Amino acid sequence: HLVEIVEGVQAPAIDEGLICSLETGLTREQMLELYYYLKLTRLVEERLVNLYRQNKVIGGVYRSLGQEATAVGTCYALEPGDFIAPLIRDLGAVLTKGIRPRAIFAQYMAKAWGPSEGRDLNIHFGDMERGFIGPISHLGDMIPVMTGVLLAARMQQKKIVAIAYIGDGGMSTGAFHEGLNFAAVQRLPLIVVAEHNCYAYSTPTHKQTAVKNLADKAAGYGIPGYIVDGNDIIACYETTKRAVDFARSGGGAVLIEAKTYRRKGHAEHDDQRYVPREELELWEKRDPVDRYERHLTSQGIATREELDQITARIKQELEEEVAWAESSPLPEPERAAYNVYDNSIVPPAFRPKVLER
Amino acid sequence: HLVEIVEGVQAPAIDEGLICSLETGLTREQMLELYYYLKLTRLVEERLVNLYRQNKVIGGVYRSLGQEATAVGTCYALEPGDFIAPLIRDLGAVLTKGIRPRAIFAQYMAKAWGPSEGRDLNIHFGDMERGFIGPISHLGDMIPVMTGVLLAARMQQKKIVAIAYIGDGGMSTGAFHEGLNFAAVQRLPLIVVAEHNCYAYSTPTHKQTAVKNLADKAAGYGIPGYIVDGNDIIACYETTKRAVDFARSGGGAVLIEAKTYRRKGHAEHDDQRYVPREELELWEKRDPVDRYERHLTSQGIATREELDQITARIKQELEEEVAWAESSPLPEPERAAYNVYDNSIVPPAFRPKVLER
Amino acid sequence: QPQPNGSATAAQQPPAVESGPVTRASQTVEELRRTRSSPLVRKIAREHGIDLAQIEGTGMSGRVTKNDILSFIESGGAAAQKAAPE
Amino acid sequence: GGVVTFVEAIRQGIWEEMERDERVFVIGEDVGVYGGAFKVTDGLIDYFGPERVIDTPISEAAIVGAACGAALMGMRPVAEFQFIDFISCGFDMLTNFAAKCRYRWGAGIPAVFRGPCGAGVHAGPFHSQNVESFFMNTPGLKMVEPSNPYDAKGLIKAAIRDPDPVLFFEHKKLYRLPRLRQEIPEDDYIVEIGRARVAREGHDLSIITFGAQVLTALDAAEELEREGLDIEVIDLRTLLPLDRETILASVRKTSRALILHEAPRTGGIGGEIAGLIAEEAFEWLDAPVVRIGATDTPVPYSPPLEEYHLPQVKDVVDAARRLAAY
Amino acid sequence: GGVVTFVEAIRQGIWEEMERDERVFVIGEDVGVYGGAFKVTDGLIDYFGPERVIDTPISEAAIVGAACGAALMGMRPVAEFQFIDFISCGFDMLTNFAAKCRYRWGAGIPAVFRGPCGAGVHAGPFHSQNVESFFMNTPGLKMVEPSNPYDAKGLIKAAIRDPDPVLFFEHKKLYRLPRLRQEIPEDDYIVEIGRARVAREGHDLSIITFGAQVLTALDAAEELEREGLDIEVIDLRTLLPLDRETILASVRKTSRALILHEAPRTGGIGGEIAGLIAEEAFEWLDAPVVRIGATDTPVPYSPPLEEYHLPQVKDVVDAARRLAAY
Ligand SMILES: Cc1ncc(C[n+]2csc(CCOP(=O)(O)OP(=O)(O)O)c2C)c(N)n1
Ligand SMILES: Cc1ncc(C[n+]2csc(CCOP(=O)(O)OP(=O)(O)O)c2C)c(N)n1
Ligand SMILES: [Mg+2]
Ligand SMILES: [Mg+2]
Ligand SMILES: [Mg+2]
Repeated sequence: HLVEIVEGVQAPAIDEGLICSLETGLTREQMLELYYYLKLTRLVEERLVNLYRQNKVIGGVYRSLGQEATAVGTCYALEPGDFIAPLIRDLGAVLTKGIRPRAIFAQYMAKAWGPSEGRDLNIHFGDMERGFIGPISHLGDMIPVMTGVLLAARMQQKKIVAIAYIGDGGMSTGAFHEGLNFAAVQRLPLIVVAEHNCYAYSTPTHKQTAVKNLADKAAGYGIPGYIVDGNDIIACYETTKRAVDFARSGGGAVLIEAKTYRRKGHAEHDDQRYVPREELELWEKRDPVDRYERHLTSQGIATREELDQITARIKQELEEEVAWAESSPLPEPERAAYNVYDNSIVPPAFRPKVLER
Repeated sequence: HLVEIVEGVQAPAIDEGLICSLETGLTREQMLELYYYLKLTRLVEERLVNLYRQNKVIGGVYRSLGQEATAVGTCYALEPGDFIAPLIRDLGAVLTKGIRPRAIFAQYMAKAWGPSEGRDLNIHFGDMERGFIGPISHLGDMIPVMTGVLLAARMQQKKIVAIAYIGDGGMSTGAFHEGLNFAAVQRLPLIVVAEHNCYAYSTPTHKQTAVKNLADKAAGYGIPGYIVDGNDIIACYETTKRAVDFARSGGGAVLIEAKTYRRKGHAEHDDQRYVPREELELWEKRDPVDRYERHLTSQGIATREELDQITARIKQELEEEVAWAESSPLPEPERAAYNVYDNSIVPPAFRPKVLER
Repeated sequence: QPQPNGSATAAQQPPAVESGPVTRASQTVEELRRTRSSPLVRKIAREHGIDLAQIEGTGMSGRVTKNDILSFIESGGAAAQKAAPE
Repeated sequence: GGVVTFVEAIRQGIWEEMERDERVFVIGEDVGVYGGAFKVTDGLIDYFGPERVIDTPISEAAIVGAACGAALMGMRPVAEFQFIDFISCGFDMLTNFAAKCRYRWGAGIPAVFRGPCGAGVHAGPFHSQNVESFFMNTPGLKMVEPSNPYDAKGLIKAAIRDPDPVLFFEHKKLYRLPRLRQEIPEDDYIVEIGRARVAREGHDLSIITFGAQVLTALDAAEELEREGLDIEVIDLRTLLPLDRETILASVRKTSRALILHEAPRTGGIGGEIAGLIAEEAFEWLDAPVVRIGATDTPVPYSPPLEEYHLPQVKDVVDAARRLAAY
Repeated sequence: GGVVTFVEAIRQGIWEEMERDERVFVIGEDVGVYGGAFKVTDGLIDYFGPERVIDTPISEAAIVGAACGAALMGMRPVAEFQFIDFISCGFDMLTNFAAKCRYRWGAGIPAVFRGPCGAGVHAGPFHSQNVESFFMNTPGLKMVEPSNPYDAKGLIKAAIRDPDPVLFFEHKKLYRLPRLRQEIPEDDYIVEIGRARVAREGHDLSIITFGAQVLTALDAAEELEREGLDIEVIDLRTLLPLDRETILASVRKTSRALILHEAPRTGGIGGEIAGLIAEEAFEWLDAPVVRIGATDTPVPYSPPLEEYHLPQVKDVVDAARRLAAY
C-alpha cells in the first residue's frame, strides 16, 4: 500500500478526440465552476501575453499553456481552509483559490496596488486567509515551507491539507527531498503534485532523472504515488480528492504525478527550438481546455452557448481587472525602503545621504 | 530490474551463533586478508579509545563497533584503481584501501606528520593515488563529489567505480539526493553503501524516514537496491562485488543497504541512554568479528592459532604505528598559515602585525 | 583669524593635542573639522611645523584641506610661520 | 533565575518562553529525546511534549523551511542547528525565503535559528565556524551573539518575541565556562535586540567585539590597565542591526578603535564596523582603525595551529599598545 | 579576437581554454543543447561534444560537488549557475568542500564557478543578486568580476588556469551592452587574478568599484570633470584576494576614497575595502571613507523601486561632490 503507484483511469475518446474521466462525484454546477477557472486561467495568460507585447509587463511571461487542467483540477479538490504552494506555472491553482486576476495583472505590471506593492513579481506573494503561499524562484524551497505550515496546523488542531506543486526539474533539488522526506516521516497531510511536463527549461526528463515515472519517487519516501492524466481536469480533481481524503484522515503525504506537457517555451522569450515539431502538434491535440469543452458538450453537461457565455463573462471580467491594474500607479520610489523588517521596530531602509553633516 | 530490491542471502547459524555466507568466490588467502583488515579495524579503534583515555587524542573518538564488516567487506570488493568516499564510521574501508594506521593515529593526535599536518582531524584527508577521498563533516556532501570523480574518470577513459558511504541519517540530506540522482541519470558507476545502523546520533530510523528499508529509496532514483546483512563480511563482499561488476560493465549506479547496528554511542562521550539495553545485547551477539572468526574456524578455513597469529601481528604493527605517530611533533604554529591557496601564487596567510609600519 | 602670509601667533610647534578625549566626545563634528582637519593634513602640519589655526580652510565647516595646506606651504606660509617672532 | 551557566541561561529562556506562549516550539536534530547535542533543550520534551519539541531528520534546509512555514501560520519556532557550521545547508532557505518574505508580501517570519558557533575547542574546521559574515549583507535577518548568561537569556527571549527572523549564535566555549557563571533575575526580562553594551568603561581606546572575544578583550584590558591604559570594551550583542550609536559614541570618546572578532579578518563583519567608524566618526579618530581577526584560513584542528589562528589576549594587548602609542 | 560584446568575450575565453586544454569541460543547467540561459556556452556542445558540455539536473549542490570531484581527478571544470542567485543552494559545497580541500590535505580544486549576477534589469529579488559578500570571509576561494570584454576574456582564462576554486561573476547588464563592445586581441592572453586596474586616472578622489558599477563611476567622473573634479576610478576586477596595493596607492594619491558597489551597503565588501583603507592609508586620508551601496533591502522588482534601491550616477556624483568639498 505504501509504495503503491496508482495509475489514473484512462479517459475515453470520442470521434473528435479525448474527453475526460466519466466517473466523478462533481455536480453540474461544480463542473461549470471548474470550467470557469480553467478558461479563466487560459484567458488571463493570453491577456498577459497581450500586455507583454504592448510592453506593459515588466520582465517575462511564463505560460502554463497545456497544463491548466493540472493546476485547476488539483486545486479544486481542496477545502477553503486548505493551502496551496503553487509554482509560477500553476496560475490556475492561484485563481482557483480565489486570488483575483487583478492582483496577477498588477504584479506583472509592477504596480503599487499589487500584493507585493511592486517589490516582487509574478505570483511571488501570498494570502494566508485564502490559503495561498506563493513561491520564490528557488525551486524546491516550498516543500519544506508547506511541511512547516502543516506542522503548525497540527499544533493548532486544524485539519487542513496542503498541495505543494513541483516540476520534473524541481524534484532534483535537495530542498524537495528534505521537505518531502520530513513530511512523510511526520505523516503530514502534504500532497505533492509533480507536474511532469516533459521539460525543465530545455532539459528533457531523461536528463533530469532516471526514473520512468516521477511517481516512482514516492517509494523512496515511503508514501503512495498516484499517476494521473494531467490534461484530464476531472481526473486531476478526482485523483487529488482521493489523495486529500487519504491525507486528511491521517494517511500522511502523497505524491501525485500529473502527466502533461509544456506547450510554450520556458518563458515567452524561449522559442523552444529544442522541441520537435511533432511533439508540440501531438500535445496540441490534447489541449486540456478543448478537451474539457468537448467533454461537457458531448456528455450533455453544458451547451456550447453556456460555455460561450462563461467565456464572455470572463472576458468582461478581465477587462475590469486589467483596467483596475492599469489604473494603479507605479510605486513611489521611496517605498522600496519599507518592510524589510517590522518598521515599528527597525526603521525603513532609506538611501542614506553621504556626508550629510 | 531497475527497481529491484535484492535481499541478501541469509547466512546459516551453527550452535555458537551465526556464521557468514557460505557462497563466495573468495580464496582462503583473501579470506585471511579480509580477517586481517577486519581485526585491524577493531584493534585500531580500541587503541584510539585507549589513547583517548590517556588524553593523547584531541577531540572525540567515533567507534564503528559492530559495523566493521560493512566497511571492510564492501571495500574489499574494489580494485586498486577504484575510489572510496568513506565516512568517519568507515575506518575499515580506509584501512582496507591501504591507508596505514599511523596516519589515522597521527590525525587523531593532531600531529604534524599526519596527512592533514594537524589542520583537520579524523579521516578528513585523502589519497588520490590509493583512491581514497576523505569526508568533510557535512553529511551527504561526498555523494556529489564522487559523481564528479566518476564523470572525470569517464572523460579520462578509466574504468573505475566508486563506493560512497552514507548513514541512515545522511540519506535525509539534500546533497545526498542531488548527488545520487545525478549519478543515476548519468549512469555513473557509483555504489552507495547505506549503513543502516539504526541511529543517527540519538535519532532512530523511524524518525528519520518513512521507508521500511533504506534500499527502498533506490526506486526513487531508478536504480537497483540491494539489501545485505552488514555484519556478514562475506555477504558484504559478495553483494558489493556484484554491484561493482554491474556498475563497471555500464549498469550505472547501485544502492546497497547494509543492515547493521551502532553498538557504541554516537561518539565516546555519548552514553547511549536512549538505547534499550536489550537492543545492545542482541546486537552484541551479532558482533561481526566474532561472527567471522566463528565462520573461519568452523568452516575449516583457518585455525584459531592462525587467527591469533594475525591478531598478534596486528598488535605488533600497531605498537610501531602508534610509536611513530606519538614521536611526531605537533605542528609549528605558523604552519597554520600555509596552503589555503597554492602558495606559489598567493602567499601564506600569516597573522598580520597591527600597525606595523 | 588666519592671516595671509601668516604672521603667526606664538606657537612654533604644531598645536598640542587638545586636553583629553573626554573633551573631544562633546565636540561637534564642525568644531573637529575646523580644529583638527584630517589625518593627512595633521601629518603635513606636523612635518612642516604648521599651526592649522593660521590657515584659511576652504573645506566643509571651514576645514583646512590638503590643498589649503599645500597651497599655504607653497606660498611660503610655513616658512613665514616659522620665521614669525614670538 | 539563580546562578547559572551560559547554556543554562539559554535553556531557561527557551523554557520560559514556551511556558509563556504556547505558540513557541523547538525543532532540530536530537533536540527532543537527547536534549540537544549541547543539552540546550534538555528536559523540554518531558515537560512540553513531543509535539512542541520536534526531532527532525538530518535536513537543515527542511528545518529552516519548516520553521518558516510554521511561523507564517503564527507559530514561534526555535530551530536548532546542531553546530552552526551546518547553517550553510540552510543558507538558501534563510537568505531567500526567511529574510525576504515580509519585504515581498508583508508576511513576517518570527522564527529563531540558533546554534553553537565558535572555535578554541579543537573541533576542527567544521565544528568551529563563526558564520555572521555570511548573512551580514542579507537585509531582513537579525543576528545576535551574547557573551554572558544575563544577555543570553534576555536575548533569546527577545529573539523569540521578535516578529522577524533572528539568527542566534551561542559560542560553544561559553556554554559551561565557570568564569561566566552569573546570578540572573528570577523575573521575566528581555535584552533589547539592536543594543550593544559597554562591558568595560574606558577612555583611551575602544575595543569593539562580541561573543567569546569579549572575554579576550576584558582580559587584555586588565593587563593593559597595569600599564596605565584605560580600555573601553563594547560588547555588540547584536550584530545585525549594529548599534551604530553606541559604537560611534565610544569611538568619539576614545578616538581609537580596535575591532576584534574571531572569524577570519578578511571579509569579517569587522569591515562593516570599520567602515561605519571611518565614515561617521572620522573626525574623532586619532589613529587608524585597527581590526583583529583570525588568520585568513579555515579553523585548524591541532592546538598550536588553532592558537596561531585565533586572536589571543597577547595579540589584543600588543595591538592595543601600538594603537595607544600611535 | 575581434570586436566583441562582454558575453562573446567570455564565450571565446571558455572556448579557447577548452581547445587548448582537454581537461576543461563545462557543466550546468541548460548549458549544452540550449547553450545556456544567456547563451554564454552557445555552440560549445556541437564542437566539443556532450561529454565535455554536460547538462545537469536542477541540483546546484551536485553541480558544485561534481565539479570538485572532477577537479580532484585533474580535470578543469567550468560550472555554471543559471543565475548567480542560485549559488545559495551550493553554498555548503563551496564553502566547506571546495574552499577547504587544499588546506586540509593539500588537494587543490582548480574549478571555476560562474554565472550571471547583478541588478538593474527588473528581474526581481531572485534574479538580481550580487553575492560576493557571502564568500568574502571564506579563505580558499577566489572571486573575480570583470567590467569589460577584454578583462572578461583574460580573467575567465586565468580562472580556468588557476589551481584554486574561482567564483566568476558576470554582471548580466553588461552581457550585450553596446557601449562595451570592444576590440580584443586575437592572440592568447590572460588578465592576472589579484590585480585591479586603473580605469580612469585622476587626482582628486578615488572611486573604488567593480562590475557594472564601473560604468556608473565612469559616467559620474565624466560629469564631475565638467565641474573641474578629476576622479580616479579603480576597477577591482578581483574581489578576493583584493589588490591592496593598487587600492592603497590610489588613496595615497587622492586622499579621498569613495567605495561603490551594487550590493546593499551594510555588510557588503565595501566594508573590507573601507577597513583596509582606514587602517593602512589612514594618514593619507583627507576625508572620511565613503561607501555607496544599494539600500539595505532585497532587490525590488518595479522600476521606480529598483532605481531607488540601486546606486545611480546622480548618487555617485552627489557623494563625490560632497567628498571633494569636505
Ligand atoms: C534552485 C534553482 N535552480 C535553478 C533555477 C532556474 N530555473 C528556473 S525554472 C527552471 C526549470 C524548471 O523546470 P521544472 O521544475 O520542470 O518546472 P517547469 O518550468 O517545467 O514547470 C530552472 C532551471 C531555479 N529557479 N531554482
Ligand atoms: C549536514 C549535517 N547536519 C548535521 C550534522 C551533525 N551530525 C553529525 S553525525 C550525525 C548523525 C549521523 O547519522 P548517520 O548518517 O546515520 O551516520 P552514523 O553516525 O549513524 O554512522 C549528525 C546529525 C552533520 N554532520 N552534517
Ligand atoms: Mg517541467
Ligand atoms: Mg546511522
Ligand atoms: Mg522571533
